[in-house]
Amino acid sequence: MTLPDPTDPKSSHRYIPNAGEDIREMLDVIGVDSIDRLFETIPDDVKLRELLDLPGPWSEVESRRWFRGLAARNKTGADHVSFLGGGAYAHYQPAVIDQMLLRSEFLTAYTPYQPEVSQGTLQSIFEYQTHQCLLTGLDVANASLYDGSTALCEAVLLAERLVKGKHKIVLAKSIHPHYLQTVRTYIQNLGIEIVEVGWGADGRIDLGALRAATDGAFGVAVQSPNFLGVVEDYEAVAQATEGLTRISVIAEATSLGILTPPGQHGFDICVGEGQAWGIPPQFGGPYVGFMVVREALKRHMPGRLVGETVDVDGRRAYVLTLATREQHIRRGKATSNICTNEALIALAANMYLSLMGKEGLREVATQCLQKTAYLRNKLRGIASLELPFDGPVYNELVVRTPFPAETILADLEEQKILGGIPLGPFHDGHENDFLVAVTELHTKENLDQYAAALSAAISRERR
Amino acid sequence: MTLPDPTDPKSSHRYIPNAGEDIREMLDVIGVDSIDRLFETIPDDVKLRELLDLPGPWSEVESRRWFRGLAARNKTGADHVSFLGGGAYAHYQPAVIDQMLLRSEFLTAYTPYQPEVSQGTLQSIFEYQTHQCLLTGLDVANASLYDGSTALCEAVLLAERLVKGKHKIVLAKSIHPHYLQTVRTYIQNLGIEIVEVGWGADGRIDLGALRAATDGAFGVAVQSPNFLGVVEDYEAVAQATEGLTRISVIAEATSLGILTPPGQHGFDICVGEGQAWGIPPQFGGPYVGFMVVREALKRHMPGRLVGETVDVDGRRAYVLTLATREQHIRRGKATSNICTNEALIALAANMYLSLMGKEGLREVATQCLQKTAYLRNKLRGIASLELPFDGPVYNELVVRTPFPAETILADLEEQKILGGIPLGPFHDGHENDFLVAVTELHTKENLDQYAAALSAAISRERR
Amino acid sequence: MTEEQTQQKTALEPLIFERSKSGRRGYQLPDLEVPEQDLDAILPAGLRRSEIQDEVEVSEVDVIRHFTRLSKLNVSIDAGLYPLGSCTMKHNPRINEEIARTPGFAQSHPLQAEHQVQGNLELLWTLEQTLKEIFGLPRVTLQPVAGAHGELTGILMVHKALSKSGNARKYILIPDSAHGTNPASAAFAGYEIRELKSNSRGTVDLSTLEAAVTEDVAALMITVPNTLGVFESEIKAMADILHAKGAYLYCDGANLNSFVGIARPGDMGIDVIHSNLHKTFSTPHGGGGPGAGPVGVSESLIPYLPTPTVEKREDGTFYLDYSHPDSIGRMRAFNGNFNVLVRALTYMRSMGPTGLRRIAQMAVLNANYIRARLKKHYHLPYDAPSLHEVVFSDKLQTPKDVHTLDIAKRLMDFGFHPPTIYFPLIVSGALMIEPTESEPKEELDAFCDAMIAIAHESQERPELVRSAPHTTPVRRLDEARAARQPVLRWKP
Amino acid sequence: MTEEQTQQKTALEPLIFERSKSGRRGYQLPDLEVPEQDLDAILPAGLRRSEIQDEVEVSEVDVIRHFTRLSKLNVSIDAGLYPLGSCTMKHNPRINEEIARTPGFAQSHPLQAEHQVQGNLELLWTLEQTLKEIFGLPRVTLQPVAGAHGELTGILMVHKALSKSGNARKYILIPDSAHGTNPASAAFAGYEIRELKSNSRGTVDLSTLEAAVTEDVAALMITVPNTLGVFESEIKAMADILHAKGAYLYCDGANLNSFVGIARPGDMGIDVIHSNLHKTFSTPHGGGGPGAGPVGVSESLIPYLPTPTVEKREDGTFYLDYSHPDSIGRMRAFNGNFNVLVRALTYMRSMGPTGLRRIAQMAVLNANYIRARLKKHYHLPYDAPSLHEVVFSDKLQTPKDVHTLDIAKRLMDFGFHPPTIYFPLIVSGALMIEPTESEPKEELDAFCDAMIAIAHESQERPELVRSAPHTTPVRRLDEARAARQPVLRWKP
Ligand SMILES: Cc1ncc(COP(=O)(O)O)c(C=O)c1O
Ligand SMILES: Cc1ncc(COP(=O)(O)O)c(C=O)c1O
Repeated sequence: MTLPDPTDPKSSHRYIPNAGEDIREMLDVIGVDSIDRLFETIPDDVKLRELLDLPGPWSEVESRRWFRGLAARNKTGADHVSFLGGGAYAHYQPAVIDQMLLRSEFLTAYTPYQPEVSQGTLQSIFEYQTHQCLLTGLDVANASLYDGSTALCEAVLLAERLVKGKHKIVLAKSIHPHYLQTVRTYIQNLGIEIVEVGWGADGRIDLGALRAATDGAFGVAVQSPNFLGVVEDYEAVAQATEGLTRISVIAEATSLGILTPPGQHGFDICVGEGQAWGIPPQFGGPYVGFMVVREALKRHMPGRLVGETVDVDGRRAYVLTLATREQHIRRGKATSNICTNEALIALAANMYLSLMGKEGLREVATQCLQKTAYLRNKLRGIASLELPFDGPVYNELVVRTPFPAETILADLEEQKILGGIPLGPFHDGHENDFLVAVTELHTKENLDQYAAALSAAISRERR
Repeated sequence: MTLPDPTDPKSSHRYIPNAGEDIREMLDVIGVDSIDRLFETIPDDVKLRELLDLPGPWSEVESRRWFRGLAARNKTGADHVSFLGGGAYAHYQPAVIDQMLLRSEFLTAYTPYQPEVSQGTLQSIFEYQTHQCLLTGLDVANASLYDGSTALCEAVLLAERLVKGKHKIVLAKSIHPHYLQTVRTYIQNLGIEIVEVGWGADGRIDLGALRAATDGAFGVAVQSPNFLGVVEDYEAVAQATEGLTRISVIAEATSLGILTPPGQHGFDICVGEGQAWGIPPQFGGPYVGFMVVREALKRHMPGRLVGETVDVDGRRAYVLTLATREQHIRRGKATSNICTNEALIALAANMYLSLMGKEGLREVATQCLQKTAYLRNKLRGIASLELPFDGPVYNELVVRTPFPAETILADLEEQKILGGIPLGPFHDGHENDFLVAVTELHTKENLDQYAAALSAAISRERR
Repeated sequence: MTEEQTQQKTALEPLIFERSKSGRRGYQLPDLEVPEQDLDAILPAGLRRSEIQDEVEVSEVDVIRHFTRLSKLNVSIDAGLYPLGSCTMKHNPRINEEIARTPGFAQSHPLQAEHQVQGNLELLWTLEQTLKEIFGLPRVTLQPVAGAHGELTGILMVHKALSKSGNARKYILIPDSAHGTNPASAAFAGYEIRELKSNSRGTVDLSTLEAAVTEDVAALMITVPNTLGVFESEIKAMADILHAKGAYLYCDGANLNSFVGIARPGDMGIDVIHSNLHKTFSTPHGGGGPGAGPVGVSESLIPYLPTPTVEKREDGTFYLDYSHPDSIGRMRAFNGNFNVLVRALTYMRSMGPTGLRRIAQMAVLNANYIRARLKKHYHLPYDAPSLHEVVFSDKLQTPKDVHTLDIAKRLMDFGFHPPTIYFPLIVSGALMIEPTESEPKEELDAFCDAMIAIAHESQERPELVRSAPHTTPVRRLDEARAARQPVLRWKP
Repeated sequence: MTEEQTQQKTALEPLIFERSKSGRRGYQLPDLEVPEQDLDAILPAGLRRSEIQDEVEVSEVDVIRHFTRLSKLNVSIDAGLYPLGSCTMKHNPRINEEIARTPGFAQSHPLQAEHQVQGNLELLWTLEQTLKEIFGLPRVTLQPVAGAHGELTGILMVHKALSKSGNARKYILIPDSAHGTNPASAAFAGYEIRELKSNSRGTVDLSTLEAAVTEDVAALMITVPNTLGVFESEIKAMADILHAKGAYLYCDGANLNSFVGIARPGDMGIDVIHSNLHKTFSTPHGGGGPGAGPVGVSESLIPYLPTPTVEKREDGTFYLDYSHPDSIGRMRAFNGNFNVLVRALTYMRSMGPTGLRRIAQMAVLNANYIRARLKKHYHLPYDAPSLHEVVFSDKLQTPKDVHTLDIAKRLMDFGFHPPTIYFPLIVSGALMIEPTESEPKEELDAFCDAMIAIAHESQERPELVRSAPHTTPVRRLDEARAARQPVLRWKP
């Protein structure tokens, strides 16, 4: 195969404006006779003599065909009634948001390094930071982190930096298992020890074990609602962890609309996943991690912070600030290595929070609560079905049947229901359990059909 | 049912910002004590005492459910391979266009009455007018008309105004039947007589009959490619219609990429439907009608025209012009009653024409031509299948089998093929014929499967 | 312009044709795949064109940049108040755009078999039911694609109905305050126009009407409320006068936003009405269209509706009915602006009966608020109570040689789109302000503050107003030149 | 500011919280439908909050206006050149956005059973194959969601590999020209940093490296080409030096845009590389993210890849493989930034092998064109041939007390986003310009003209440059105040 001549009109590509004529003019100005000459610093022995062995170039028509073909092979919430949660929820997605995200000015701008021409992005981040504070009851929020799991990692590292000489962190075993795994990855070379504390019969953290574990620890993290769907008692946790830096983990952000904010109960850091604020599940990403801390911790914060200031004319304006915490200034000593974050998703979340507002956030949470309670009641009436944890739940609960979770779920799938997430792969001994999530999008009919289908599935297995 | 109190917070609606507090403040300024007082000029006896008997208000969630439910009940080109044409074609729709159309600045602006704050719309129309001229070989194009059918109506009326004392228009019977019907509606009270001229064995207009019909006529209109898919011979038509105002009708706009432009063959007016320029079929609308005329006719043009001028600083700018033709100035004597037109679709067409450009427009047309020729050859080999017209075609052709068109098409539908448009409802004696359209979107596999499915359908019927 | 700014990259954008460069490309098509045949064998050379001379060659980047930059030269409702009177520039909800793009709607073909498009037909049928309820009339055609198109449809029906009863008659009565499309449409339907003089309230006196309704009169075309925003309180009496003479009452429903859900045309004796769905029902204006102009009719006009109509069968399926022998015929190819209709029905459902009523209430409240705030500063030529819009004149400013056009242009410097100007024609130097219900009080206040500031400027610094706008991408245009030496296309 | 403009509506927008008014609402939810239970019975009062104090109450109109207006305060790649060096601000094709929104992708859940998401898994698998070919490396992990995240992943693998062979070692070598994330990531992976001095070409001398590579060194982290745009021509020799000592060669692939399709990291002896898909592969930056930072590795590091990996079975189905006992573990919940990966693969297919190569060719041509045009006007601190970006300094301007920051700000008055400034740190007053391949010559010329004009201004009217920008929505900010008295949220 010979390599194409870049000045040949057939080499033109729709994403690359300059073509034959331009190229010749530009080479003239540069004073070389071919583009190849510009690559002479790359040694010949590492240069490709052929084109890469890849398909394409495809037209949009061909791309649509292939990618839509793939998408059509998924079975998803788009064509099934889904009860999947576990850290990724299908909430109402207001139509405004996605169309506004397509605005060039948001979509195709970079990190707002130059505030004079980036006030749109900067002001939105400042507003987003404010929403986080109002929702969590804490004082200072950052612009975004990668996701909930890495936000927890950053929180653990932050907490460790606060206390000299202590290297033990206490983590609730009922934190999202992926979050726990990610923390283990992050800290593997940093000399931090993890102690996990399990749950009691109600599905809440075992307070006795928690208290015992605090000894020598610099911090503690609990998730609420936890991975079993159960709402923790922040006050009790706080009492059991006196003196530790307390981290609250939120994997279901809409719960902040009705659950008591961690900042009110002695928590120092709240981290979480903002996906529930109207972001599509999209197979796990992009999502948006958040972190909100007490005032005193603000200079320990990882990631970008936007602050208010004025311009030379005294006009209010916003700017990236406290940059000395960050990698581009502090390099090896930075509070985090994060640079690119999840700005566009944070913008989406800001729009969501603004549209829903004070009343809407509460109503979403209330609907989740009420619909889940309704389903919980329905399920209680099904023979051979058990709800192993009796603590209060928000919008998720664990269901247990006498049969492997996968068997029951396969049966539900035949009814076009994505019925839950098996717990077995995450927690030994829970092979017959699965996690069921309900949101405001479920109709009463959906819930009734779910209960009926589940009951039928169990009956079928019993036979 | 009692009528709701507008100041009640429960009456707030997401599309209507002002609520309780605002209302009270505003009523104060106005000096009345209730909104009802503002409606006193509407007599009580026509006022509703109840709410309208309608569903809603629905949330977006409920709207999505209901409307998507309806859309899912259609069988369309979205889930079938479609060979439907007849004035509405499924061409490649570049992804850029639809997303740009969502930009507020285009979507939510009005007609550009105030040029200083509407240069975006105005310049785009000016460019669109230019594309029309380049494509048709005529001199002056307008900003848009409702669609192809009403564009033809406007052309007939324009032509009639040009000639005193003649009231007969000659129309090819092979013009799109909906267009012919619409012309009959428009002219019903205007004393214009229509003479239709049929087609010959090749599917082209019967030139002898055409010549005979010109006597006493002020104008003539032919469509090419015509409704039978056949490309007319403009030169021959022009020779047969000496002295008449000649109107060319284009129902498949991409054909202008390869067919000889009407302006080069003595045509005075070219009207048509721009849907083929990347606009989705969307069940017939919105589309975009166009009209391009010779220089001499420009002051007879219906609709909006954008012209170039300068501002007080000498800067080039664009403005609606020659407004004395229009209804808001000329009222009962205007060249047309049109006001709202199809600006956003014309913008989409402008983007399409710009993206495709000189080469792309030709390549689209060439692909249509080649793929249609390929299918035509394939179909020729099918037993009991006839292609009744042997004139040259662009991207559509009539297929005849020994069986009612609907029977064959029903069979194809089972193979997930929308196989064509029955001609019977439009032209007596053509009950076994249907019209098949091919575009650049069809793959060779689509065409091969179509031929095979058609052959199989005929065989099945023979049994 | 200051020194700092002279250096700025010019805000205006070259024409796309001026961006063209040989060899650039903005597209790629799928592979041809089929064996390529000799073109001459498929299409004789005489039928083929040579290259499309002067057409553009630009990349996708060039195109997206070009249209992004062009867009920035427009103002829009999403960015602020756009108080064009008679145009009902209201919020355009994004859900409507989303629903219209559902592939099952967007990719459905207008000539598909009925059984394949039951979803579309049910939607059309449902929209007709909804409009029937809103109008209080027994049938509605969805074919017309704009207000003017609806007017033509309506008057053609009147003509046909009268013809059927033996005499199509000669005249349509139209008040002098009417929109230009009214007389134009009536003329295209085959009628002559007789203009009715408005009274001092801006409305039509019963006596004027009575005198005008001869046996030759086919109909009165009247806008309710009229273009001053004033409701014709005697509308029922007008209907009676017309009906008594065998004439029809046509209502231009462009101003339905002021009374939707409050009162119904059918209850007023109106025989025909069009509604601009791109006004009252919020389908976006798109810089001048598309729109939709459904027409509702009273019992007596039903036989003349355009064909086909959408009907529901006993078994719940839907079909297109062509069997209306007295129909005026087809108004347009295919099924009207279907995907505009989808948006409108989405909007109607989002509003519901409470929301529809609230539209009118709040639109009228907003307009009266502006009226109250500005009436000390601008002349109110007709002081009858108005509904959803208010019309001022430049009478208080003309002594300083400041005119409506100047006020309009100066508003742009304050960041607002101007109102409709010089319409209705019965007001000299009209400033026609329609805020709609979707404006928050703060925006109305900012607008009123700007108007008041301009009123002051007109007295104190009239030259500042006369030379406006100062801050727009281009300043005042030489419109005369555009019309005198028309340049209507780019040439190389 | 001139008199005409003082009247203009202020361009800046209040905070959304300042738009809040009691009773306004921007949402509607579907009906609850289920019987409402007493809240206390479901969730004890002690676990419930009272109202979310100070949260907003605004309508949908308020929201769309607010964000539309905010957006207008940003510049963006769709509107013009955005030559931020090291950021690869290239055209973001719209088809990528469309494909990513396909419901089957967007609504797929990260914890679905494998058989339900075969389409997604095939996509991930295919992207890995594609990146393998581009990198010339045998495996790639798609989990990292940004460049820095990829760096951490890569260095953790190095650490694990070395630990397995008995000694994790202590140091990572990093040239002084490197991006700040390199040392930060290395530190988070448990290493100390040793900085390598660049030579006069801006690259690393083999002798410097040789001297630095002790038995305690785990890896060299190097950017190829480096942050000056200069290719490390001796990269293979560097690899040999490192490998001879049992150390690894990590490549920061942020600058892959300059050699994609021209040469492959794997062929250069590189052991680990991340690629910022939001740079080379055009997924939009979105004002600071999301991104994706896949990491390719050589054979010896495969056992340490994050879990799960995506694997293909004999029968053509795909699965997630958790059985990697030596894996460093999971880098993030779920499957990485899946919908960023969808965009990137769409882009790779749109480019194809010819297009991918053309990216590098044209990016390098564009950068060298700028270099050629500006080198007489700005100081070029390192004159070694550069590839896709060029770094100037303010040395010729500082005598007039005009600094890089001033030049950057003044560019805004010409309508351009400034280049990256004050990076790399080895150049004092750096102006780092990366145009990318998607800029047309006209735009480059306009940019160069502006830069040259500023060079002239700096000599003749330095105060004009020092006080820039003059035409932006806000002017120069008091950044010190922001840091000294941080206001990081709105308060009522
Ligand atoms: C009062 C009135 N009537 C009729 C029309 C014409 O409607 P359309 O523009 O939809 O054709 C308008 C539109 O501006 C109008 O304001
Ligand atoms: C050279 C270089 N390395 C690393 C990074 C960090 O990548 P990311 O922002 O994707 O985390 C950047 C981004 O700016 C960069 O330019």
